[in-house]
Formats: sequence, structure tokens, C-alpha cells
Amino acid sequence: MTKSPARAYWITWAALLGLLAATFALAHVRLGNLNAAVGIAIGAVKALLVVLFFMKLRSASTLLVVFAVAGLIALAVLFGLSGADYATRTTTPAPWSSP
Amino acid sequence: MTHPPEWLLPAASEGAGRIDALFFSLLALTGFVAVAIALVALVFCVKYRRGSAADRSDPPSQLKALEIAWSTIPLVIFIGIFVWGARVYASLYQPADGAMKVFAVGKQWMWRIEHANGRREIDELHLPVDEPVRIVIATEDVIHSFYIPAFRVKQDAVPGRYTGLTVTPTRVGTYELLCSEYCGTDHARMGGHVIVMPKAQFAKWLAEGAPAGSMAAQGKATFQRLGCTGCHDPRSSLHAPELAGLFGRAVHLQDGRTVIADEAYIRDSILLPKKDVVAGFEPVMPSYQGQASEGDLLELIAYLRAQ
Amino acid sequence: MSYLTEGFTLGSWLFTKDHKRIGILYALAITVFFFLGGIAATLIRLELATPAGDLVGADTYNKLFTLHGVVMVWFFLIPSIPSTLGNFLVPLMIGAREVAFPRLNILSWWIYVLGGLFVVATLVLGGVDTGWTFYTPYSTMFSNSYVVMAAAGVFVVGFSSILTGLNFIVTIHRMRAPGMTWFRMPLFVWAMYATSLILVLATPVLAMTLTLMAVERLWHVGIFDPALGGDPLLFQHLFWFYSHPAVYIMVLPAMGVASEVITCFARKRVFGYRFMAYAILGIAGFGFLVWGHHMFVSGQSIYAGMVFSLLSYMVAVPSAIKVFNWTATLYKGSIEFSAPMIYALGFVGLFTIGGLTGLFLAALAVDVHLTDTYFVVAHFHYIMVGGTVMAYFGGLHFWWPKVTGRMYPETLARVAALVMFFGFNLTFFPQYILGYLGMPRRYHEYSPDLQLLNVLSSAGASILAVGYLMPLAYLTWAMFHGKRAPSNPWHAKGLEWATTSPPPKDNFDAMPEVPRVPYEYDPRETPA
Amino acid sequence: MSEQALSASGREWRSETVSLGMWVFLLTEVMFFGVLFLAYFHVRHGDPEGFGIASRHVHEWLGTLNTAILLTSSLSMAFAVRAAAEDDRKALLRLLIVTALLGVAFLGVKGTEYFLEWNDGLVPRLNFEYAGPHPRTVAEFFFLYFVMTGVHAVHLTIGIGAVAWNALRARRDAHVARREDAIEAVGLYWHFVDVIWVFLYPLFYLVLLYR
Ligand code: HEA
Ligand code: HEA
Ligand code: HEC
Ligand code: CUA
Ligand SMILES: [Cu+2]
Repeated sequence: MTKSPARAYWITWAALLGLLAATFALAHVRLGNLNAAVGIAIGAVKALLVVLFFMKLRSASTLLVVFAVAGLIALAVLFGLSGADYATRTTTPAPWSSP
Repeated sequence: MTHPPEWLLPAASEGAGRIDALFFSLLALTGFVAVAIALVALVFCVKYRRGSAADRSDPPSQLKALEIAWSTIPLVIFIGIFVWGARVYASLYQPADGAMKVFAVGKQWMWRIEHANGRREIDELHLPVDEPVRIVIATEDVIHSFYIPAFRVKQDAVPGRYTGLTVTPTRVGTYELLCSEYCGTDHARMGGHVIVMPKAQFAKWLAEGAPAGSMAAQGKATFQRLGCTGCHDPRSSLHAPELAGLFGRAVHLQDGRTVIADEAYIRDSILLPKKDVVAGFEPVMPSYQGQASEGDLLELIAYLRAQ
Repeated sequence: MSYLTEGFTLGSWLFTKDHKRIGILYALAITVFFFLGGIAATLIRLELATPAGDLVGADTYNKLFTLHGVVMVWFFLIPSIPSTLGNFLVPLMIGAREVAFPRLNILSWWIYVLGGLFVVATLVLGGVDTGWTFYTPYSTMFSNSYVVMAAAGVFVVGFSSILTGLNFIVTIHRMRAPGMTWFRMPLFVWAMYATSLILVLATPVLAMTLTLMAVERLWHVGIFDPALGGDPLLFQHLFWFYSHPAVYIMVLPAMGVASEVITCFARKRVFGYRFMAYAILGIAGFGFLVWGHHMFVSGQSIYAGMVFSLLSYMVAVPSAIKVFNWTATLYKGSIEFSAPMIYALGFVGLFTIGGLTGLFLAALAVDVHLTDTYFVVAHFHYIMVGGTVMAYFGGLHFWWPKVTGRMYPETLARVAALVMFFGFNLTFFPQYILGYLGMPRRYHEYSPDLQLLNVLSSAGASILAVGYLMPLAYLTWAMFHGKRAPSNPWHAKGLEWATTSPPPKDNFDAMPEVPRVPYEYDPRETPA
Repeated sequence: MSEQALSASGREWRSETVSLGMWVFLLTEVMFFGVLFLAYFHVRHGDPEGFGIASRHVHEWLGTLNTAILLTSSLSMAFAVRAAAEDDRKALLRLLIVTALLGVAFLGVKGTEYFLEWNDGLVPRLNFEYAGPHPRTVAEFFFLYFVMTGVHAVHLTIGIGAVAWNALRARRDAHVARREDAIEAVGLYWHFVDVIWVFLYPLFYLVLLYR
């Protein structure tokens, strides 16, 4: 097992808390549609930090990386193709309106 | 194009011929492929049976070119089938301008039909021949599927929304109407007949049996029955908006938005009154979710449209 | 000492960690469920012999086909080849002594049994009538049957699938014998690997979806009911996101079996081994992209329908490759029509017909007419029963000597294969015509015009039942009285044949040499 | 793999195998939660405005505090895994206990939030007294909120159990090294539960904080 130096763990933790503060602060600023995007993006960065450093994916074999990513791809398919339905669905909202 | 025997399954709509054409072309294609594969396999099985004297020198275990060929050729054929299928499919959903409207509401376990002039029927649908119809489909309870095999059309009825299909019957006659999405105990018994009539005869049929007047007129009765008049009648002591002339008008809402009062808005106002509260009024209108059936809504909207 | 003689107590079986014994435990359990599902099928076909709903009432009929679908899919076909033959063979074929997590393996069997108990409980209490698809809002608000109990069974059995899949993935990655590279693995192992990937990726989606469905049924809160602001189509998306890949869970293992058996009895290397391996992965991958073809008339956007239709055709390409390559494997072979071979060839033929009719259903406009009719019923029985069940029996016969150490009666086995093939076609071919003529599925009554075809189908089903009862009888007999089997009765090449029949507890007394390429058969050297 | 595949005893080999098993398991967990996230986006997309209004009723300060707690617990868990690899039994024991306690603290805060939401009448079906605008979406929001954070809490509880169990074993048994693979696996699981929370946090607490 590769031993990640303690320093790296502390830095990761500090970065995580920093990002937490940042996302909390940014959520109080009106950014319109960007608010949601920023929240999720910062969440993704935090998740990436945890996965790379705490879960040691950075120094793991390609195999583990592939399995870690596979779930994301499958989810992308689920979200993407069902989203394709929702995005292009023409609903007739009421009986007398034309489709 | 070939069709199944007339007494079993007629092709009685404009789209039916197009769907059959694709179906039988596919049948020919896949039949050919299946027979070809079977023949080749049979020849190999006989020729190379254990103990036969066939030539077995240099048995191939790979042939790149061949393999690429038999992956790409099907691919091309498949894309062809897809395009054909998609074009016919799109044509089935093409809304025809000026098509007459018929409303079909599924309910465990019957189809309730209502024509625009208010004539209702249950498990029967009368249609004029050679006239495009838009069938608007809804359901009171679970998912059903409106299926007329002779027309080769089918559309699920989905709770909480309207779906629809457009057909043009091409032949006078009586055909089966079914429910093809499983909906509980009497799923197999849900359905009846579609009766396609000559135009003049249909017009007569339609006119003679509109007992309570047009859908709008029936909507007026429903409006009273559900107690809407208690608030929306100009004489009512309660402060509620005047609904005459509402349809198509711009409405200012309490939260500052302005919306056009269309069918969807009216529907929501009845089912989810708190969603869009009109400026200057108290949000006291109760929700009619569960009280106003899909049929009532059809009529209420027809009524308010006509006001 | 073989693994069979390593202890005779009940405990030595029920709590074994030996993958071979677990395979047998699974085989016994799924056989019980196969017959349960089969009895339901028998009653369905009896009812449909006449147009009137006279044998059973509407509600009973609805419970019958639901039970039939639920049991056959989740308690028989999904675990069939992977959990029985797969458990037995994967370690043997890659030269390992065990699976990676033996304890999870036996746990998976117990979870399966627990799930099965839920289904039995559902049945005893009075059944469930939603269809195997559990569509909302029928399942959440209208059904008066034991929906939650049945869903719990499916939920639980899902975890048994997940554990099996997880075990195979890790085993195949980590436990291959020295020299057993990926492209020296038998195609059966490739198929198991791809199947396992689908199992771990798709099954959790079903588990969570059924949970949400159950919550909505119990407490009327949720995301599927439009009155609450939800969407019934969301349920369908989620259900089919699992269930379409699940149909490949059901067919890929069968393809693996067919590949092993056909090469062995044609005495020829599988044609285009690499393409075959890639095709397996291709089917597994593309299989995740096509689920919306079950929803062409559901109210889904027609544009989404088009995307799903196109993608459905993409997944048919690797299937085509497989069919062509099996056929080409016969070329210049030295073909022996032993029972396993007859089953395997039957699989290829019936799978092809089932697959080709899938092309009809994927063609949007045609599906508008055919969806929810008997055409669909015929399509999937051709692949699942004609295809996979045939292959399962082929595999059972092929590896029977290895598993039990005894031979089965060859002539009887060939006759049974032919009876099955004939009975099968008689049962399900008429259903294609019924479907085109517009007979909806899940009907216990139908128009009298359609009786002839239905009677043919019911007659076929009784022949098919005989076909299934035959192996039950003679294989049971052979288990105790069959001729002793040599280590390698078929002169086959896989590592599983390099150990004794039945194998010792640790699979290999001495590690066999891994061959350079798999399937080094030569048609010119025919075994005596 | 090589010979170790047969002897199956190499410490490193075992540990890598267990890691792979754990990652595959986490893959199933991703898909499991994925359904809920899809449901989430479905509801939010259906009525963004009502969703924002609903989110004003959760306690963002408590949520933020909880995020910090959980991130910190991940730090101590990472150190615990390192201690196991280095055969440092004392440190391992201490770190496992810290991790478990942080987990318990998280559940405590979460429980407090649930309590407050109950008092506010925001629990669909059981105690729902919300009467403002967009009641349907608000109910859906809280349905998702309770299901998603609830499933997360169940996972965390299992994690706490696993950590505590390993702490007990580490206390009884001097040969920590023998369970390095187990602790590594528990660590992966713990971090994963953390990652899920990292997404739940902005999705429920940070929807509409600005005025
Ligand atoms: C093991 C099970 C299995 C398998 C492998 C498949 C494989 C396929 N299925 Fe099937 N299917 C089911 C089980 C299966 N299906 C089930 C259970 C249902 C119904 C569920 C329910 O509603 O209850 C269903 C329903 C179903 C539908 C929905 C029908 C409806 O309800 O309206 C569709 C629509 O596209 C479809 C399509 C396909 C296609 C395109 C394939 C393809 O993968 C097939 C590919 C194979 C081939 C095509 C054959 C070999 C190819 C050649 C020989 C090539 C040469 C050919 C040419 C050049 C023409 N299936
Ligand atoms: C996955 C595997 C699988 C298998 C193996 C089978 C096997 C069979 N199936 Fe089924 N079937 C499904 C999966 C499967 N099916 C699914 C998913 C559905 C959809 C359900 C739904 O709509 O929700 C379905 C639906 C279905 C229907 C449509 C019902 C309807 O829509 O109304 C029919 C009708 O003929 C049918 C028939 C059969 C027959 C005759 C067999 C035969 O192959 C079975 C043969 C086996 C035996 C006959 C058992 C052995 C013999 C005995 C036990 C004899 C003793 C019997 C007595 C004493 C009574 N099946
Ligand atoms: C308890 C009194 C009450 C009853 C009963 C009632 N309404 Fe209303 N309705 C109101 C009030 C008050 C408003 C304005 C505030 C709002 O939009 O919610 C309103 C608004 C509406 C609007 C939107 C009007 C606009 O100007 O945009 C429609 C449409 C409507 N109601 C239809 C109906 C129908 C149809 C019924 C019967 C099925 C009905 N109402 C029953 C009180 C009532
Ligand atoms: Cu209505 Cu089936
Ligand atoms: Cu499918």
C-alpha cells in the first residue's frame, strides 16, 4: 500500500472545509440559474477531493479508476436518455388545446 | 400490399396501409434472412457431420473481412428499417389541422366517449369515414391503452395528462375497440366497437342524440352541480373573479406574473387553485382534485371557453 | 475424494463455502421455482384454450400471469445459468480454487431463499396482480393484492444477484491462473463477466424503484402519482432502465453456453473468437441505451422514441455477429449431434427468430400496432424460453458428467431436446400471428375468431411440458444410477475438463497448464 | 494475480482484492442513490420556484455544520486506514473511535433537524401542515428530503457499526495487520457515504438562500 503522507490528508481536509465555506457563502449571492450549477460544481470538486485523496484513487490501479467511473457513466445514461424524453415531450396540458 | 383475411383484421384507416407495408416488408426481409441462415447451417450440418468425407483442410477460425462485412451490412439495413419506421411513426402523430375532436376517457373498465356537440357514448365510438379525427385521450384512474387493431393505432391513456392520436378511417364498417394496457380485473372486457359511417349518416347520428345540448351546455350544468356558482355567480356575496370572458384574456396574478387564461390555466385553476392566485382575491377556492372527474373537466373547460 | 464426498451432513451443504456445492444448491432452488412458474403457465394455457373466461376468473388469471412472470424472470431465468453453471464453472474455467468471496457466495444463496419465501408468502396470502412490470398507478393505488410483499421478494432477490455479480467480477479480475490472459478465457467466462457488470449496474436501480413504489403504495407519498406532482412515466423509465439490460442478463449466459458446446461438438475453434468477445461486451454496453423501446406508445416524447429505436438497432448488430459466427463455426467442422449440441443449435435457431422479431418491435410504427399484443409475448418467449432455457438444458447436459460424475442417458436426452423444440414452436409460433391480428396480452378472454390459434398454442404447451418433465426424470435417475463419467467425456479443451469428474474440493490436484489459445480443436482429429 | 491466486494469502494481494470488491459494491451504491437523484431533478425541474420556496424551510446552518462534521470524520477515517497499514494499533483504535463519534454527532444533528421539521409540520403524510404557496411541490421536496437524507443516515449508521466493530476487534487483537483489508474497505465505504452527503448538501440546503 502506498502511504499518503499525513500532510496531504490535512491539506485535503482544509481544502474541503474551505470549499464548504465558499459554497455556503456563494449560495447567499444571487446568481440566477448559476446558483444551482455552482453548488453542484463545488460539490463535485469536494467529492473528487475525497475520492482522489481519502479514497486514494489517485494512486490506485487503472482498474479501480474504471470501476469508479463506470457508475458515473451509467448514471449519465440514465439521466441523459430519460432527460431526452422530458426535454422534448410535448404534452397537451388540457383537453381542448391543440397538441 | 398483403393484408390478413378481411374477416380477421381489416385495414380500415389511412395509416393502416403504411404500417402493414412496413410489417410485411420486414416479414419478407427477416424471413429471407432466417431461411438463409437455416439453410447454410443445415448444409454445414449435413456436409460436415462427424464421419463424412468432406474436405476439412485449413479450417478457418477467423476472417476479418468477412466479419466486418457481416457487421456492417446488417447495420446499414437496420438503419434503413429505422428510418422507415420513424417516418411512418412521425406521420401517425402529425396533427391534422381542422380535425374534428373526440374525447375518450378511460375508466376501470370502460371507454367513455364524448363528441364536441355533447353526444356521449360508452364503449362505442361513431366516426365519419374519410374525415381526420383527433382523439383526445385521458383516464380517471390507471393507465389504459386505446387500441383499434383495424386502424393499427394505439395510445396509452396516462393519469394526469392528455394524450392523443389522429386517424382517418377509410372504410365504413364496425371494428373492435380494445384496452391493451393492463388495468386490473376486467382489462380483457374493457372495450367495444368503432362504427365508421358515411359522412351524412354520421352527421345525422350526431345531431339526433345530443340530449343535454352541447358540451358547453353540459358544462354549465356541471358548473352548477359542483357549486362553482356559489362563488363565481355575479350575485354571490363571496369575492371571486367573474368568469365570463375569461378565456383568452390576460390574468394578473398575485405574485406579479401575468398569464393568458388558456385551457391549461383553467384546468389548473380548478385542480390546483393555490398555484395561480388571481391578484386582488383571497386564495379561498377549494381544490376540486378528486371531485371533478376528467369528464367534468372536459365540460367545464368547454363551458368557460364558450362564455 | 471429490467435492461431493467432502461431507454428507445437511449443514455441509447449506453452509458450504464451496462454489461447486453452491452451484448445486442454486440449481435445486431454481428448479423448484421453474416448476412453480411452469404450473402457472400451464393454467394460463388451459384457460386460454377457450375464448370464454371459464376455467379461472379474471382476478385469478391476473394473478397467474403475474406470478408466472415474476417467478420465471427473477427466480428462475436470471439466476439460472449464472448462479448454477456460472458458480460451478467460472473458477474451474479460469484455474482458480474458489471464488473471491466464498462467504458472500453462500450468503447470496440464502438471500435468494429469503426472497423466494416472500414470493411463496405472497402466493399463500392470495397473490399479486400487477403484472411483472408493477406499473404505477395501478400498483400503488388500485391493486387489491399483495404488491408490497411481492416487491419485497424481488427487492431481496436482487441483492443475491448483486452479490453473485460482484463475486464474479472480482474473481475474474483477480483469480485467473498464471497464463490465463483475457483473450485466453473461454467465451462462457466472458459472458459471465459481462452479465455480472449488468447485474451490479442495473439491479440497484430496480431495488430503489420498487422501494419508492412500495412507499407510495403504503403511505401515499411519492414521485409517481400525478396527483402528488409525480409522473407515472418516471416509473416506467426506471423500471425499463433495469429491465431491458436484464433481458441481456438472461441471454448473454446462454450465448456463452452455446459457444462452448458448439465448438466442442463441431471440433473447431470458435469462429472469430475476438469478435465474439467484443460482441458480448457490446451487447452489455449498448443494452443500457435502449430501454425506451418499451414505451413507444406510453406518452413518451416521440423524439425520445426515435432515439431509442435507433439505439435498439445498434444493439442488434453484435447479436447478428454472434449468430453468423456460430454458423461459421460449423464450417469444416466435424459435427456430432449429441444432446448438448442439439440444444445449442436449437438455441441459435430460436434466438435468431426471437431476435429478428425484436426488429419488428423496434420499428416504431410497427410497434404501435404490436405493442402489448401476443406478438410481444411470442418475441420474448422465443428468446427466453426457446433461447435461454434451451441453452440452460444444453449446458446442464454438457457439464452433467463434470458436476455429478455420471453420464446421462444420451438417447433419451436427444429425444427430450427434439420434443422441447417441437413443443416450443407449436406453443409460441401461433402467438406471433395472434399478436398481429390484434390479440392483446394479459387477456383471459378473447374473440372466438382467434380460438384455433390459441388451441394450437395450448396443445404445444402440453408437449413442451412433457419435454421439460423428461429431463427432470432421467437426470434425477442419472444422478444416482448413470454410468460413471470419465474426466473428459467429450474430449473438450477447457480447464474444467483437466480435473477429475467430479472435481476435488479444491478443484485441481495439480495446476493444469493454460493453453495458448482457447478451444484448440482440430476437426481432423476426431475422438473415437 | 500469479501464484498468489492459488495460495491466496499474500497480504497485499488480499487487500487489493478486497478493495476491488468494495469499489464494485460502491458502484451498486452509486446506482442505488442515482435513482433518488433522478427523482430529485425530476421534481425540481417540474417546479423550480416551489422547490426554492420549500428549501427555505430547512436549517441551512445545521446542514452546514453537519457537512463539516462529516468531512472531518473522513479525515480521521483516512488516518485510521493509514494507522492500520502501519500496524499502529493505538492510533488505529483512537482514530476509529473519533470517526465513530463524529458519525454519531452527525446523526445527532440530523435528528435535531428532523425534530425541528416535525415541529414545523413539514413531514409529508405524518405531520404536514404547510399552507403556503406550491403545497404540492413543498410536499415533494420534503418527501425527497426525508427519503434521501434518511437513506443516507441508514448508510451512515451501518458505517458507524462497522467502524465500532473494527475498533472492538482492534482492541482485542494485537495483530492489526491481519485486518488491514477490512479497515481499508470500511474506510472506502465511509468516504463514499461522505461523498453522497457532499451532494445532498447543496441540493437541499443551498437552493434559495439569497433574498
Ligand atoms: C432475453 C430476453 C430478450 C432479448 C435478448 C431481447 C432482444 C431484443 N428485443 Fe426484446 N423483449 C424481451 C426480452 C428480450 N428481448 C421481453 C421480456 C420483452 C417484453 C417485456 C414486457 O413488456 O413484459 C421484450 C420486448 C421488446 C420490445 C418492446 C415491445 C413492446 O412491448 O412494445 C422491443 C421493441 O423494440 C424489443 C426489441 C428487442 C430487440 C431489438 C432485441 C435485440 O437484442 C435482438 C437482436 C437479435 C437479432 C436481430 C437476431 C440475430 C441477428 C441476425 C441474424 C442479423 C441479420 C438480420 C438482418 C440483416 C435483418 N423487445
Ligand atoms: C422468463 C422466463 C419465462 C419462461 C421460462 C416462460 C415459460 C412459459 N410461458 Fe411465459 N411469460 C414470461 C416469462 C417466461 N415464460 C413473462 C415475463 C411473461 C409476462 C408476464 C406479464 O405479462 O406480467 C410471460 C407471459 C406468458 C403468457 C401471456 C399471458 C398473458 O399475457 O395473458 C403466456 C401465454 O401463453 C405464457 C406461456 C408460457 C408457457 C406455455 C411457458 C412454458 O415454457 C412453461 C413450460 C413449463 C412447464 C409446463 C412446467 C413443467 C411441467 C409441469 C409442471 C407439469 C405439471 C403441471 C401441472 C400438474 C398443472 N407466458
Ligand atoms: C369558495 C369559493 C369558490 C368556489 C366554490 C369556486 N371558486 Fe373559483 N375562484 C374563487 C376565488 C376566490 C378565485 C380567485 C383566487 C384564485 O385564483 O384562487 C377563483 C378563481 C377561479 C378561476 C381563475 C379566474 C381568473 O380570473 O383567472 C377559475 C377558472 C375558477 N375559479 C373556476 C372555478 C370552477 C370551475 C369552480 C367549480 C368547479 C370554482 N371555481 C369554484 C372562489 C371559488
Ligand atoms: Cu383498461 Cu386495460
Ligand atoms: Cu427491451
